[in-house]
Amino acid sequence: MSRYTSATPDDRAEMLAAIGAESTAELFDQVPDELRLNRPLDLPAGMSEAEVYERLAALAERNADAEREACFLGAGMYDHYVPAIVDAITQRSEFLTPYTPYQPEISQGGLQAMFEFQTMMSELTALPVSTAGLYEGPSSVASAGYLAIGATGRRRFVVSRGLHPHSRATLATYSAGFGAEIAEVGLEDGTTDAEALAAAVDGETGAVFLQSPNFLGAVEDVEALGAAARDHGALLVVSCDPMTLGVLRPPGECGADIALGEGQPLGNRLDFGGPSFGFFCGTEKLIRKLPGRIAGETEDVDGRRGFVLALQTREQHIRREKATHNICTAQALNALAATIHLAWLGREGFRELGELLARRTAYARDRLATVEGVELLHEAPVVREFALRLDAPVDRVLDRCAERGIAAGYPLGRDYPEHGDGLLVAITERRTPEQIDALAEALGAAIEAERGAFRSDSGIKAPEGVV
Amino acid sequence: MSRYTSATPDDRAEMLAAIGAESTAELFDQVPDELRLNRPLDLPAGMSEAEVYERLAALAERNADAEREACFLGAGMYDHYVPAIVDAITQRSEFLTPYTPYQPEISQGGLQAMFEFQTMMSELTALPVSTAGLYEGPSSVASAGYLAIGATGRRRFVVSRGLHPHSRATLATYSAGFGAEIAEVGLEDGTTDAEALAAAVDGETGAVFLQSPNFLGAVEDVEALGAAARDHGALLVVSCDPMTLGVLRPPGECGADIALGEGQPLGNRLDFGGPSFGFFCGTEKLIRKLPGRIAGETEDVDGRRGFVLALQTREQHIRREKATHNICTAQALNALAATIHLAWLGREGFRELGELLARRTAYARDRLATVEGVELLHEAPVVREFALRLDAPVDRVLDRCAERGIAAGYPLGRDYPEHGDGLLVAITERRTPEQIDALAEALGAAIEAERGAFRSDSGIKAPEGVV
Amino acid sequence: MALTQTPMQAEAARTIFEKSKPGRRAAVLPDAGVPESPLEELIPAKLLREEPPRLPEVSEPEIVRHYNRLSRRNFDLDSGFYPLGSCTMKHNPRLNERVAALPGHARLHPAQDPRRAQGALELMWLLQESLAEICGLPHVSLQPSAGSHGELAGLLLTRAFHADRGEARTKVLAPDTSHGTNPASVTMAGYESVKVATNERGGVEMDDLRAKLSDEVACLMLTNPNTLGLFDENIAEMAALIHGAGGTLYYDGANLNAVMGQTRPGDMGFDIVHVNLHKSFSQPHGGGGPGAGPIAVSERMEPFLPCPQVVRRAGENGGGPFFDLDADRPKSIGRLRGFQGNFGVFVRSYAYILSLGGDGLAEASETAVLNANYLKARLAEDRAGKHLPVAFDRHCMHEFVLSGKPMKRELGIATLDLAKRLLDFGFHPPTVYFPLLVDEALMVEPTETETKESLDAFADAIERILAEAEGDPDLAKSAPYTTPVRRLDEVRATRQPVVRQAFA
Amino acid sequence: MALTQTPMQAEAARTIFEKSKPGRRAAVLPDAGVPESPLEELIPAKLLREEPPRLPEVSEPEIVRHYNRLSRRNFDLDSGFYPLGSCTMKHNPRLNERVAALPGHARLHPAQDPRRAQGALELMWLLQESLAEICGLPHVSLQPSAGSHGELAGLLLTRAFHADRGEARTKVLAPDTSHGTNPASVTMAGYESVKVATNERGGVEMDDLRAKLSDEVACLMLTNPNTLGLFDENIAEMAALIHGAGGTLYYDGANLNAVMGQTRPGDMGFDIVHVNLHKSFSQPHGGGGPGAGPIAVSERMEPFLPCPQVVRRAGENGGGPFFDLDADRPKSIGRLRGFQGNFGVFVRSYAYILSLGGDGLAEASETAVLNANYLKARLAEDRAGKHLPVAFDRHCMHEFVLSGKPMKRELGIATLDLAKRLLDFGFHPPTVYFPLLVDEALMVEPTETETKESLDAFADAIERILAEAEGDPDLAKSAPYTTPVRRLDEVRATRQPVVRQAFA
Ligand SMILES: Cc1ncc(COP(=O)(O)O)c(C=O)c1O
Ligand SMILES: Cc1ncc(COP(=O)(O)O)c(C=O)c1O
Repeated sequence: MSRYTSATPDDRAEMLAAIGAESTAELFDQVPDELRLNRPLDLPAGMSEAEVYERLAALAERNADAEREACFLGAGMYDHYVPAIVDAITQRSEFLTPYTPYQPEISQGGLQAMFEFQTMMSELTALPVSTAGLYEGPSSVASAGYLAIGATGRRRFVVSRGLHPHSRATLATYSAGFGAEIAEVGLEDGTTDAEALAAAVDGETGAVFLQSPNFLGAVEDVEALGAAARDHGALLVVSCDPMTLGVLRPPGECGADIALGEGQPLGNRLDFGGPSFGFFCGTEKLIRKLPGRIAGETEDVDGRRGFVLALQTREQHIRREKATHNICTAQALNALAATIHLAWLGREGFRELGELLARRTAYARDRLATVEGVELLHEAPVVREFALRLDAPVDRVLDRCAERGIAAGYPLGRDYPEHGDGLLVAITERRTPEQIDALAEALGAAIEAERGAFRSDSGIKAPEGVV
Repeated sequence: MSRYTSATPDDRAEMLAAIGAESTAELFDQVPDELRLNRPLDLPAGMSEAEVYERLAALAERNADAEREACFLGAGMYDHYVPAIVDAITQRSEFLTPYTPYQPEISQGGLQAMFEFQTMMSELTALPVSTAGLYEGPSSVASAGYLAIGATGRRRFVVSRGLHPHSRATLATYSAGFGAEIAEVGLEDGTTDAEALAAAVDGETGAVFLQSPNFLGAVEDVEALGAAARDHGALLVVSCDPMTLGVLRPPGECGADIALGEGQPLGNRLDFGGPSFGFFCGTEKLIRKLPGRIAGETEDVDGRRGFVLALQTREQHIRREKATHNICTAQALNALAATIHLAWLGREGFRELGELLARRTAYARDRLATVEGVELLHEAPVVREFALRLDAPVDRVLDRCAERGIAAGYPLGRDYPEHGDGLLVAITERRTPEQIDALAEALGAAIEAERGAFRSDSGIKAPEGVV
Repeated sequence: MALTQTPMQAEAARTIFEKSKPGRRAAVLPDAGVPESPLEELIPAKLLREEPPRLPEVSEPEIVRHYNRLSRRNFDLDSGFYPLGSCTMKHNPRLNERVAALPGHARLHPAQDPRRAQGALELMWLLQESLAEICGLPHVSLQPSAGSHGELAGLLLTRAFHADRGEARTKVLAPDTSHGTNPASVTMAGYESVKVATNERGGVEMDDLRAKLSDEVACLMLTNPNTLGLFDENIAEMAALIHGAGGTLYYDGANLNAVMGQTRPGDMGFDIVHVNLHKSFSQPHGGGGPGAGPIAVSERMEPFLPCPQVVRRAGENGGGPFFDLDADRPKSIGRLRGFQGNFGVFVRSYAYILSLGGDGLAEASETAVLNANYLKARLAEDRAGKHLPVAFDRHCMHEFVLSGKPMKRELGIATLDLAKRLLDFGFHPPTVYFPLLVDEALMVEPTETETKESLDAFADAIERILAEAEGDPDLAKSAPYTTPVRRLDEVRATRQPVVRQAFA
Repeated sequence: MALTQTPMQAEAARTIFEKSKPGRRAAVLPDAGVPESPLEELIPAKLLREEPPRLPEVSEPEIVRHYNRLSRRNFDLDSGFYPLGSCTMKHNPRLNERVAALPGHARLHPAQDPRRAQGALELMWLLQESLAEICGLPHVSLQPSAGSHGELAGLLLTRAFHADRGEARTKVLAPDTSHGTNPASVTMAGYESVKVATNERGGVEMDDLRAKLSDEVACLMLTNPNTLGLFDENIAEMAALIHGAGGTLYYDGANLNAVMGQTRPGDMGFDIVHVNLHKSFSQPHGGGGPGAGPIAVSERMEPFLPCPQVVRRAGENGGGPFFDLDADRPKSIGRLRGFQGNFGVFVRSYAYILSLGGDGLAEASETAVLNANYLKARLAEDRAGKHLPVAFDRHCMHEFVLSGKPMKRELGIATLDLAKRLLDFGFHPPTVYFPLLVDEALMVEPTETETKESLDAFADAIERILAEAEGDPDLAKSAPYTTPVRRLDEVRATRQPVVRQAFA
């Protein structure tokens, strides 16, 4: 008997008798012989629970996680503190183990939580309608592209280079499928080049994609940039970091038709990138075009308030090839985590946290800019992440910082060849002023050491992008 | 507003108005002025959740726990694997947060779990009645002393030196209160000196205390030793390691009147010594003299099966000074953990685990006995723990092993001056043959190094007990 | 005292917003520890928010109670039998939750340098290898976030594959029994969806397939066993046909739980498979996710796999192997999402694979098939056999489909009524009204982790409901009675959608 | 359809043994990896067990379902208001569970060398220091496992203290309002228990106290506020009296939640205090434990504290301090239990103290007193005020006691009936029939973590129940109706005890 099953030999015999089969093998007769595997799978033998634990713990041990390093990595996912009640509640089997709430009478817990989630995201973004969530950030951006085609009939997107590189890449991947062309608009001193954007948008443009704060951490003037979209009847799609929406003007107040983004900062752990969730909010006009589940309020036959999956006529299980999206299993539990986290932060706490981040970020930016060999990559306003230029090879500086137990940031050269010397530094409430000071010291020491190494071996050419 | 409270300034005003008080200070008027603290407590200011987490994690970091070391420490608490379902279930608020089940109609979950626990412990010990559990092992031994006085009217205990030193010490502490005298019987080649025991028990003896396996790991012949108690009308109290009862003859079959012990090995983590639980089982005759809670089956007014706290007339809240014991809050959640662990092991798994321990223990004992400078402290049968003699200072050997990430065992000299060279080595299913081999190697190397150090510095006298 | 409503029904639903009171809070935040300069000095005022979002103001104890009580308004797999067809509601081991929560996994930043994330990358690589072996296909991408994402990935791979050959095909075939995500993904990938008919044995109607094949067809999407729970014996021939026509063969892996270690999609001739880790590989469903939908592909599809790909490189200087993220894949379709996929799900599913091992997986499928056939046999007895015949009467694989048509005609209760009445008996109903092909369909998937006793209890409940209905069909038609709310007005929720809290 | 029973009532209780089936199992164990010699070769046959204990044979999914469903048959603090007097059912922060579960705490062996357990010992030392400050007494032992264990410890200390002076005293005084553990501990410690009367203000009757004092009296045990929730203003005088008579003054700290940061037992003159960490310091009650009952003592009691004691020693060579276990305490009463105490509880309570800080603790007590007085005021209104008068009418501290005597006389329902009817309203009833002094007592302790709304809802429910009872007292007398089982036959459970499963 394998773990987790319970059919004893007696059970099997009784069950086969009831079926009228000699053996379970007979049940597989429908599989043609030549297709049968007829050998054991080439996988290790099953292990006891303790052994599996040890094996996985040994793998985990080989990762430098944020419990061990002071983590200044960001780039869309952030090492925020997830309050203990989030785990306690999301690990309750009643939330952890059910399927999508197809039977609303016995799924009110999940459905009401979705409704609360939608309200919170709608409040954060200042847009009237929120879905119950999509997979994650970048694919939500791509989903907005699909929506824009359906809503406008146009197959051309204008995209800021400040949009997360993963979002741009995912939009491109999807566009190859549903058929759309993408024009990219560059950045000027950290923010989207407004003139170039205005020039790029035309009557064929279905959507304009912005991100604020953008990938370099700069807060964009979404309202001003969005004018081009409005003028040409294109949708304005704004990707945002939900954790900044306690202090930044929300997309809905800046003319966005769609606000979306990566939900991880809200109550979800890093998990090497997932699972998290994508949030997706829109205007009233778009309500029947939105992707994914939406919970709605209604009444039961006795007049009791209740919640159901609303507007299912948009969805694949009803509309099949005419659905607004193909999504089925989404990220309900992750959205629940966000809901609990936001309730825990509350109206005041959420704003305070945003302010805390903005202030520590300002401190860190100032502090790091004083380090010899470090300068700001741009001067645009920032609230939780900012970009530097290092006067030494970034990867080697990162290695040296790692030796001190600091993940100093994200090397911009991975995605922006023009910023091979760029380092993106993210701040959360877990990054204390002391850690920021330690980072400053580590960066300074690393740069100095690298310059020394460079000078002492003049045969090596400075890597590209480093002067 | 402090964390976890919710009275807003408005709430406070409304509440004070309803009370008819000007301020909360007024409510404290009943406390005479000269007794008021009138200054803040001299404690650090409150911290955010993330800060508390970091602070506690930093403390935890400074402990060498069994996640980091191969832990051969035992002496009553063992590094068994606690299956994940134990945590998942015991952390459900429905089990975690209620009080003792005084209102049975809304406490059926906890009460039925107690009933199941009692059945399991009764099965393990082969005694017909089990309580719902006491604090932990040694104080349960002391409680048996209290019971014996009540049951026999005699105030003299005969105690094997194989009984856990903490149990002997606790029994002595309690005896100073309720008034009893203790005679200790020594060990011979690892087990209780049968003749000396027979000689020590007399018509004034209220109880004879044995432990099997005893503190040196040796399995006692409880039945044979118990004859002296039977002959003189004393209660036979047997402390045992529940994890061995899948293979060892249970106390109830050996004539024990009471079987008790430390419950930690069943489903409870090490926790630096607690919380765990003490189990306490007895004969039918003793049912109205037992200490602590006992759940019993009954029916409700509609004839439905249900469970209640039974035999409450033994307890302090009913009988006050005449109660069989003073215990109130016990260790219900820890007993639940044991119940789940035992259900998970099941009839077959529990025996298999006992056999696994016995076999690995035999392997380890043989393996370590081959190490130069190591010999067996006794040759008596063992099933999960055994005692060695080291030909080098034990503490220094332990330090050297710790440097290799091995907690090699328990230095017997802490409690047995006659075994200053003794080392007690415990085995669990987490201690793999590879770890045992590594221990052998580490011990060998450490002893050799210590002998070298000793030889090279002949000014230092060999510590007592080391040749 | 006669009760008119259960205690839960007596408790009206109140949202967390309705429990909010100004000035309450749960979170206490750390001091910034840096100068408290006014925000306007840091960020231009026009970029700042004026009014904070109206998040609830509640204390921590209230939050815990609120969601705790809400949770009890859910039915869940850990409380009862959940034979939801096509969803593989198997046991969710808590071990998996434990290992996923280890800080080395849970707090690992996705942008960590691969050299400092070797454990995570090795785990992903091991999972890829395991899935490749189970699927019988050599290459795996873990990136897709769920089954439908995997479908989209597979169709984009197909497009890239054909484009690479200079072909532009426009149609994708799928049986009329296919899951809704299949045609939805087809449209999303820019193809036209074409239905293929089902034959009298529940398999693909081969003549119809042949008729619809052409050089416009990019792909044939199947699941085998199909959504009727039946294995299509003609699979080898179908593979030959679609390959002959230049198309790819896609395997919707939602039903993989029937065949692990028994037969492999790759051996059947499939080019692309998606695997729902949240079905066969025990990731909890979370009330609608998260999941993950890795794809396994044949050699010819490999160049097009998404970026980045987890690869194992030979170690330097004779050291151990090095695990890396490979983004240098010129023919790749590119990214499907951010970072590396739902890693937390990978940890759980890999723990599951390690726990069961190869034999355990094979036995899981075998037992899933045994359980399904047993329950089918039990439901062929007595009233169920009469009113709820199985749609295609032969041995099933891991699930089977009944038709409620006779029941509706004979007893006057629809499949929906039966489903709702089952709620009062403490069961989650089967999937209803899918597949579309079967009138009044009930799709039952017990999974291997259920006991014979729970299958028997379910069959008994169906029998009792049908017996009840013979006497009084209204009992089912007005069910459920005991659930926190009773039948809900779903039409209104779509016609006049209220999708968020209104504030005064 | 009219319901006659709730869904939970319809589900008959079945034990895990009744779900057992031969051959089922959950655990898979590792291979021994060593020679599989027969057990008889390792251990003499006469020492071996013949038949394994009849543990249940069940699969893991069944275990999870069983205990999950069982759990729903419990009412808990995270689901509703729990004003159980004397029990301090305050919020149990999940942060505390998180930090207690860190492997550095949870997997630390208690016999680990102190040099390799510095974090744990420092934590214990810090907790000792914190409790000392809160209690106003300089020395703390964390060893006792709960309140009653602390009482026993305190009495044994008292005995050792007197023995050290060559005295042998025989009596311990405690008010008639004292908790049952007090006299039970007195007997267990070998003393005779003597009751002291209560005066008309709810405090100790000073004349009676004076009359009972003598050189035979070892100790006076009090709690202040006492179990009526009232602060005894004569405490300083009582302290002088008992000290004058050569006795010790013991503080039952179960009610410490009223006074943290407001007034301190040490400053009142107490020699020994036990602290219930599972009350004031937020350790969850676990359905009856675990808890911990550290004691704080005055200078003169210090030599007698249990062994070992956690101490801070100056560091060697100018290093940081070293934390150690000190067992070299010649006058110590010795051990009260194994190892160092309920460390896991210490972690939780220390986390709680860190979270609140000094001010937070003071505010917690202040709010606890505010909440209690508010609820008392609400219950002085309308019908409750008439039928359920407060036993002693003055400001209370963190709890208060009502008398159901008029209710019983006027409405014909007893306190027990009211309590049972409250269950139908979703509340845990107050403590009933304690303290014994008050006829038909109801002891109400709301704690500081409750909202005004929940206090109001509770008061409203009492009002409704009393109104109901005016019309139909049988409604309360036959309550509850909606609980998983209804009133249970407790007499039978004592007369014919069935305390374990019977096997066929
Ligand atoms: C047959 C089938 N295909 C595809 C899917 C879609 O999978 P997912 O929900 O993971 O997107 C499902 C899920 O219900 C399914 O049952
Ligand atoms: C006043 C009082 N004293 C003592 C105790 C005993 O405490 P414990 O249950 O921790 O042993 C209690 C607990 O209910 C109590 O309320």
